[in-house]
Amino acid sequence: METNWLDYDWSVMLPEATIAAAVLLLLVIDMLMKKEQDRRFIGLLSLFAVLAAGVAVAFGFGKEQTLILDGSYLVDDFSLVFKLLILGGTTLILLSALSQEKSKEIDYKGEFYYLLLAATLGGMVMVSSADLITLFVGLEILSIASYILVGMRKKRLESVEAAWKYVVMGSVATAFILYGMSFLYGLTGSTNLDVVAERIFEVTRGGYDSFVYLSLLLMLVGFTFKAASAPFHMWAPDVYQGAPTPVTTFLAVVSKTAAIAFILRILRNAYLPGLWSMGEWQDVVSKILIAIAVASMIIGNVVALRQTNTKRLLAYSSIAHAGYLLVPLALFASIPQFIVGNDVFFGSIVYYLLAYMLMTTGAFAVLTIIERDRQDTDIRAFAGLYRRSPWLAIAMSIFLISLAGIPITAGFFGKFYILLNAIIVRNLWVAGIMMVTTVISYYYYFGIIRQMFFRPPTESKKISIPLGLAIVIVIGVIGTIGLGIMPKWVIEFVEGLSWY
Amino acid sequence: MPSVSGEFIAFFILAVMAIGGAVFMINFTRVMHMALALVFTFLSIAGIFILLDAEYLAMVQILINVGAVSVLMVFGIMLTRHKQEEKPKARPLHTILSLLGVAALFAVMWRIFYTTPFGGDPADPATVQSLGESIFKQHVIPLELTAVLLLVALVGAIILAKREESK
Amino acid sequence: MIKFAWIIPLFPLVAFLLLMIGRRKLSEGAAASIGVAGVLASLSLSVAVFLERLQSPSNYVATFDWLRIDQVMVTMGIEVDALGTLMLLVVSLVSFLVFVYARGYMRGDQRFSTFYAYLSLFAFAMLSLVLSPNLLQIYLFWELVGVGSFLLIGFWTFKPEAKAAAKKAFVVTRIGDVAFFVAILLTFWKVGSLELSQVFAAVESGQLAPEIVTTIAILIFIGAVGKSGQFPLHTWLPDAMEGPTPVSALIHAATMVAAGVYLVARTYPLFLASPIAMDVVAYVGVFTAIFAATIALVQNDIKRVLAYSTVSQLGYMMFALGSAGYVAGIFHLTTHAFFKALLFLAAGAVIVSCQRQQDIRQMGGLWAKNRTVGSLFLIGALAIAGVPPLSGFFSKDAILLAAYQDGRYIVFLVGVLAAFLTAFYVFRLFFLIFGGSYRGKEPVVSVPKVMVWPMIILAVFAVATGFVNFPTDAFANWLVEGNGIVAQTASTPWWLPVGMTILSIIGIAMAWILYGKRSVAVSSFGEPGPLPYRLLARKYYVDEIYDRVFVRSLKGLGLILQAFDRFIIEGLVKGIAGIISWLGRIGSRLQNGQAQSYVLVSLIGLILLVVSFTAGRLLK
Amino acid sequence: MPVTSYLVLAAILFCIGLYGVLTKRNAVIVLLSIELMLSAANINFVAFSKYGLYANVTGQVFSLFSIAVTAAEAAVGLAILIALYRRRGTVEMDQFHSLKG
Repeated sequence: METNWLDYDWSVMLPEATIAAAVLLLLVIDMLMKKEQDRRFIGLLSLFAVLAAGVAVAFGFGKEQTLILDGSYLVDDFSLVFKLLILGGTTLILLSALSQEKSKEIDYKGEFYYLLLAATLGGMVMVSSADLITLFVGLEILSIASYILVGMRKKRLESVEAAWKYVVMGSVATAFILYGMSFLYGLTGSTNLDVVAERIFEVTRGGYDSFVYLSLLLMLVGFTFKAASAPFHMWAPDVYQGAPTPVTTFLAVVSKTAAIAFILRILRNAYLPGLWSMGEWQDVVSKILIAIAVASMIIGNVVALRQTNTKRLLAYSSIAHAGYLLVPLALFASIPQFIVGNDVFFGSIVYYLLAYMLMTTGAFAVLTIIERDRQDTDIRAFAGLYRRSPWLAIAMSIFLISLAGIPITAGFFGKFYILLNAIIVRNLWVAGIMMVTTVISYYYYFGIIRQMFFRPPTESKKISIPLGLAIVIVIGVIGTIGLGIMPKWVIEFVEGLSWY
Repeated sequence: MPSVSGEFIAFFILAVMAIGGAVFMINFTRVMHMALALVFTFLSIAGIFILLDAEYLAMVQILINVGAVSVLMVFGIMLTRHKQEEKPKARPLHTILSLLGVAALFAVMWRIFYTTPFGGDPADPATVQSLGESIFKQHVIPLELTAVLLLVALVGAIILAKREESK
Repeated sequence: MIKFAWIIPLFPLVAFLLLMIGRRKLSEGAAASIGVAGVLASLSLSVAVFLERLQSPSNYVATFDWLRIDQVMVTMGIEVDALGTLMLLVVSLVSFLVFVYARGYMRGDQRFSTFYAYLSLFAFAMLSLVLSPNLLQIYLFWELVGVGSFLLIGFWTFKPEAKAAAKKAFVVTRIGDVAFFVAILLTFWKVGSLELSQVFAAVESGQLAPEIVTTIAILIFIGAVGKSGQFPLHTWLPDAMEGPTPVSALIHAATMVAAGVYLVARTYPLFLASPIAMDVVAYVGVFTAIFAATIALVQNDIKRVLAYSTVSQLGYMMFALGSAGYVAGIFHLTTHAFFKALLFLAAGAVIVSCQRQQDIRQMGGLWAKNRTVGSLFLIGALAIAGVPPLSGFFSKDAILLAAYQDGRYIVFLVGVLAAFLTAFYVFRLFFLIFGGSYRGKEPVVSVPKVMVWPMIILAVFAVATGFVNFPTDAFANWLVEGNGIVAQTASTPWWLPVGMTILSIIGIAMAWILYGKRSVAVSSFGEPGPLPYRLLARKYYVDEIYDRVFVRSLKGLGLILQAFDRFIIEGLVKGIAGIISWLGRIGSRLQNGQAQSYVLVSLIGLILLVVSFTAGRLLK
Repeated sequence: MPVTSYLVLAAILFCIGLYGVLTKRNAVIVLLSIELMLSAANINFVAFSKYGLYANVTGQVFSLFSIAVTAAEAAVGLAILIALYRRRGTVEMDQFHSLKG
């Protein structure tokens, strides 16, 4: 007999409920407040909500997998880990945004916070669902909130233009995803990923494999948009440059994390079981993903060489990182006993995402300080930073070195770990391309380092570092170095989780 | 199979209307005409829904896509410079590549549809009741989330579109 | 004491941190004291470890588990073996002396404390490198050493050449580093471990196919080529001379550049197992030795002469290793560290006394003005020229002997020729600086005392270290004991040392005739101007023959090789960089700001994916 | 009446919508073209919910959600366009290119 929906264990939704309640509460508070009142506490409240949700998520580890309403909501270790990543990234972004109250970076303070929380909620829903409808709605909450966030600084043309490009291309991507999902539904008659997986196996045998691939490819176009990887990567530089810096950080870190989780969830839960046993996965899907990953690495790193704007440069860098992240995803099913090897591959994805989050938020936090100081995001704004604020310059160097993948940093180890994955499955040429593009990337990261250390400063005024940004930078530095020296803690934790 | 049945005739007429609206949208030069042509297409799609035993959806389609979205877009056109005409295109390469790309995509899909046709009997028509049960029981979480989403979109649209007062 | 070897690198690390924190507040004296104290502590402990290792010839290994990757445990820790102990001693000793010397050399520099901080960082990385027990750890510190080198080459940020040189050093050595990294990955793949001991065991048991061993060995060697400035990745090393002279002495002569040689020696069982790899090492090494020695003939910058000399001497060490001369290579590494550091420090003293002038055409006659520096330079020059009984004589002999005994006669002959050239160019340098009369414009100033006595100590070592392996083979036996590498202890044929000595003396004599006596061209090199054929031309007819037939042709060769170096090798690098940047330009052009173009690119991408990967399935 | 006909209709509409997105210069029409693409997906859902391999009501549910969600998306898109129009004074797609490179 059907379970009554009240019988489910709704308590596992506490993190999402917290965030959703915070969104509504802050929205109401913001509307009731007078225009000139200080809205700083809204930021603090949202920070508090995110931290509370994080605690709630952390308590979820080690429990049984919980499924509500046929997978429209699913709590397993996978979702918990990704939720932690999303909430962690949001925390860092809120911290950096909080100390910007006085600057003109964000014109609409109250809205910024609850929209950010709403986007976070969307991301959390995305990672915690095994149903296409819920996935789609989560994706759209994230997307729509992001569109608005990008355009919030509407007095500036580039912000609005970025929002426009983002909304147009994002909607096209949504259309592709939805169209792909419609075929998936048509083949399987269900939106539940487990059912889909079962039936994909049957219909692939039944001769409908071309439809399976069609649905996959259409969705992949959309996925690559969300993760900012080739071929749908071109929005990223424009949007990253135009958006307010905290929002750019959000897109680069949280949005990408959610997108990777989304891709992982759909590919692994829906397609992999059906296609793997027939060898189709290795023959086709794996190769497509590798092509996407390789194209992203090459495009991101090569075009970044030409950039003079730091935000654009970091955008291309994030395209390249999306490529690196797709490598384990593409390879994880290529070994015969893939279920055994899985935890290694997931470990490397999660580790890399964590490292990426720390170094990217750190780098953007430094960029925010520079932007406040110089009203400029060109890399020239970094000139002589070492003379003006040596610690800031050193912190930025650590982030850049980590982004470039040079030891002893989290970024190096993340790449090393992914390379080992490629080697375990004997895919040497992917490893080769990864190495070559990494070497190319040294050049542009060092362009910024050169500015900081080798160029004379254009002014000698001291740079003030607000508390929130300082905290973010310190967390970033400690995390980047600490994870580089002791990757063991994270990796053993991640590999100890149950991935099925 | 393709004996001429009532359903086929209805489908044929609606399909021609839908495609015709879309093609006119591409070919018209005045912006307002394009929008109206697309309204025609949306209406035909509602007709297709009825043909597929989805009367409730047809109503939603008319209410939202025709009634709300299209009207919104018409407002959008009025608020901006609506008298504009499409100028002759100055980007031949872009247009040709677009045409080729879209044609290739369509060719692939066409080919797939006709090489592996779907079999199976039509399902029983879904009643509004079964629709409601599915939404409010099985998909109650996305439903609630959609509420949040609409709220976010509402607030966001207000924030973005409201005129900032001059200082 | 050996148990505490892991503390050795930590002293400079602590010094580094203290110096970084107190960078602004510390006086020059305090900063120098902190830096010197750090390496002095390392030196004392290194000596203690060395003495203990002398008595108990067993390796000490201490590791802890760092990470498990797919059932493989990666550890971190230290391993103290004979080679490591020796390196510890050499690195900490030279570091200590250079640290003291820098107190005088860097006096008055705005970023004095930062300089010491970077030096300490480098010392930390280098000392950690020689203690590493596995490939990954070696790689980590290998990179950190490179970072230290980068920071120090570009230390004088106001000099555009220094900035360019730092960048170049970073990029060029990176090519080698990547190869090394690939070697590590390949090893991990094939052996399933990164521990050196397990890798060697796998090689020994034949678990690795010969071609794999060869590939890994050659990749490791490419890493060493980058770090040790071997052909064709040597181009960064002469440019690196833009850094302060103490840096050149410590990093680009004595320690870091020797890390490549150290790496080959550390992974020697891999090379021994692959004759092809040995050939590659030997030929690349000997080619570099002669190639760089020829270019050194035509340089006019005092430090660039020494830089090419370093490249050449490192080539010696490499071809020694490639000729199964494990001991000879390490021996030369040790002696070279001392005499080349001495030469650089003396060159630094010359530069200081000539008021930062580095062009040897603007020097001359300094012997009379500063006899101490002159005699110290002379000791270094004699040592590198291979005059007995200085250290260079013994180690160079050992190398040539190794090549001879290994049956590599061509390598041997080229090595002999390079030895002759070495004597020639180094004494050319000596006579141009110290002989004749002063040609500079600025008055000569005195050199601070604090710079002199580190040189004296180095001079003692440059003279004496040769005797550790003579008359007995004590050094050789100690070095190879227990590590399975056979030391060649066969007796030296009498003609080799005698012949080499005579050859060195001829080289010195020729340099004296041409540059000391000032009988031929005083005009500079590279500008073949009309020679002053005066009456003397007839008188010194012999000299003219020498000059025309021998020296000119060599000089011509040197110039050709220099051009080759500058245009072909660097041109290749520039060409690749050009292609990449051209690709970047195209990518950047595509990013034209039009949202519709972006969507079109994605659509084309989708179509391409369909066509290339699923065409067979979608369109059957 | 096979499902293929519906699929082809949807594919045609999807492609026309895509072509509109790629080539139309007026930004409002671009938004409308996107709506057309999304409607094509909805036709698929509804067609599959009647004629699919495992036909059931879920397809209609999905398309209900998608209509609601995409309407919200269109509203936000238009709001952004209005804001952009205020800054830029035009709604021609090829005029929005201050960010590039």
